[in-house]
Amino acid sequence: MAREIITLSFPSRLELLGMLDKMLEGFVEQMECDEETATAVTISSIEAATNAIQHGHRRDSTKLVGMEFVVDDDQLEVRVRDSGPGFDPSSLEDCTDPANLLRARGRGIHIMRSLMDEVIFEFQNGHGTLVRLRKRLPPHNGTPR
Amino acid sequence: MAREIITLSFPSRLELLGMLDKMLEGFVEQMECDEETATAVTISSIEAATNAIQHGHRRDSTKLVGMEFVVDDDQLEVRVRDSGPGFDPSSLEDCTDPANLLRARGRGIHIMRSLMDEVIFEFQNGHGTLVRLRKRLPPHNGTPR
Amino acid sequence: MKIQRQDSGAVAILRVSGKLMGGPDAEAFQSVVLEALGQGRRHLLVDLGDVNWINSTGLGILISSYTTLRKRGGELKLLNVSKRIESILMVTKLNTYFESFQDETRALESFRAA
Amino acid sequence: MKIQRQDSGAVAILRVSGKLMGGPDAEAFQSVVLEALGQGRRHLLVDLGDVNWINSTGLGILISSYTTLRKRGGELKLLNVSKRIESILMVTKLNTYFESFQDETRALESFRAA
Ligand SMILES: Nc1ncnc2c1ncn2[C@@H]1O[C@H](COP(=O)(O)OP(=O)(O)O)[C@@H](O)[C@H]1O
Ligand SMILES: Nc1ncnc2c1ncn2[C@@H]1O[C@H](COP(=O)(O)OP(=O)(O)O)[C@@H](O)[C@H]1O
Repeated sequence: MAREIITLSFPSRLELLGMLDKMLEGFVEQMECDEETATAVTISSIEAATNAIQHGHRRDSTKLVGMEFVVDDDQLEVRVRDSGPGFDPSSLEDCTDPANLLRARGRGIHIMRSLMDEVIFEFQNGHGTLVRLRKRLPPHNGTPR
Repeated sequence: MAREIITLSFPSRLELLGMLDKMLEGFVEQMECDEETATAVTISSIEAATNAIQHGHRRDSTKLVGMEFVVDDDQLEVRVRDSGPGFDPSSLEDCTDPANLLRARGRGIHIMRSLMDEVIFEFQNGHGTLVRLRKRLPPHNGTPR
Repeated sequence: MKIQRQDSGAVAILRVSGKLMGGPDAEAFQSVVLEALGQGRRHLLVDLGDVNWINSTGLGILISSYTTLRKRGGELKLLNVSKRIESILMVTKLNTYFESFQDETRALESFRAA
Repeated sequence: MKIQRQDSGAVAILRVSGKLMGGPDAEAFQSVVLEALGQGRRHLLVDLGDVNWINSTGLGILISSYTTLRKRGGELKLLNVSKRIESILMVTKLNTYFESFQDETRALESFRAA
């Protein structure tokens, strides 16, 4: 099947994450992927969107979070875009280090990296963050995903 | 609250209507609108999207259906856009006429008109159809919808 | 869409689940109906309790089956109709054709009484 | 998010439903925990069976409560953890802190045994 792209954009309000969750549920359902992939994609997409809303846009609902779901035969990529200040991914602390284990925050990116095959951050000098979450898909039976 | 717009676009495949349905479920849930409004918006949006896929794009999955959910304080408008040939809404037969009641098709637009407050079709001479589905919202208690 | 058939006298009970939305579902549904007819089930009770999703095109599937059955003196009735499907039946006035039940025993009795 | 509290000896059972995602939920959760502590419930059993939705920020709420309780010699355990929440607990290694049960009676007994 040729590449398919679904796009979504919504105001930066945490309350809209419930809608995103439902949409993802329908999305992975119709992709007919295995449960592990479904869980990984859903959880990671929500973590990335949470960060775009909270850190990228500081919950300013006039700013839009942009998402793209790019489905190819052999992989799925979720892109999450915000127009915030960006950050330095290399400076993150390890949340599974015993010293950090009981901190209330700092787990989102670790969760994405644990569940997805690849997590790429792209920054445009103060013009925003693009997170690309990739998951390889097992060979499929030929019907459209 | 200021106007909020959520946008969605997806390839013209009927299988993706399940995802749209889930997303709408999450959307009306977070709007906290009454059940009648929720049902009306969900059913009508799906009918309009079904038409965009089937009649507008003849299920050509390379063509994208575009949707916008525009939330104002006093009304909600769902816009559904395709790039198909358009049609003449004035030539539709009444599906509730006894003579037509047992036809297998021809009910989508009637359903939209029955459930929503206003249904507007806009055509751009062979460049597509835009359906605007409007529902007035009862006064709200002030928290964001 | 998935369909499971279960018979009770002259009535075939079709337990539908998933989405009912025309296209490929129409043929699958029609073939189950024809098979039931061929095996002497004149009536159809369609259980929509596990149908989370229907559109007007899916409604067309029920109407086609209704017409097929009526020609052979049979009836089509509905079981466990959700609020959403109820709304669609109301505004399309199809509730005048499709008798609908929330109780399976009563639904089956109604066929026998006819 | 909604919380219902029900006590069993020194254990406050919190039945959470809806979304657990930080922000306003954090304060609401914290105040129920402090109230239970103030009324002599040292332990917390958090029933997540009706939580359809959690993110890492929501997890932070549980961690803060865990820390609060530990300072007072109490425990926080989880009940009815879904596969999704289980996945998040695993990759963050928080399953080493949060003991988790699928059976309420057993969960309550585990507090008494301690
Ligand atoms: N989209 C983003 N824009 C700006 N900063 C971000 C973004 N995503 C993550 N960050 C930064 O990275 C840190 C770690 O993120 P994360 O691992 O998700 O944990 P948390 O969100 O709980 O802090 C955040 O605290 C924030 O400083
Ligand atoms: N987006 C569209 N593009 C082109 N034609 C359309 C579109 N929507 C509706 N139509 C036309 O209007 C007719 C009636 O539509 P509708 O009431 O939804 O019933 P149905 O889709 O079952 O035919 C369709 O058969 C089609 O000819």
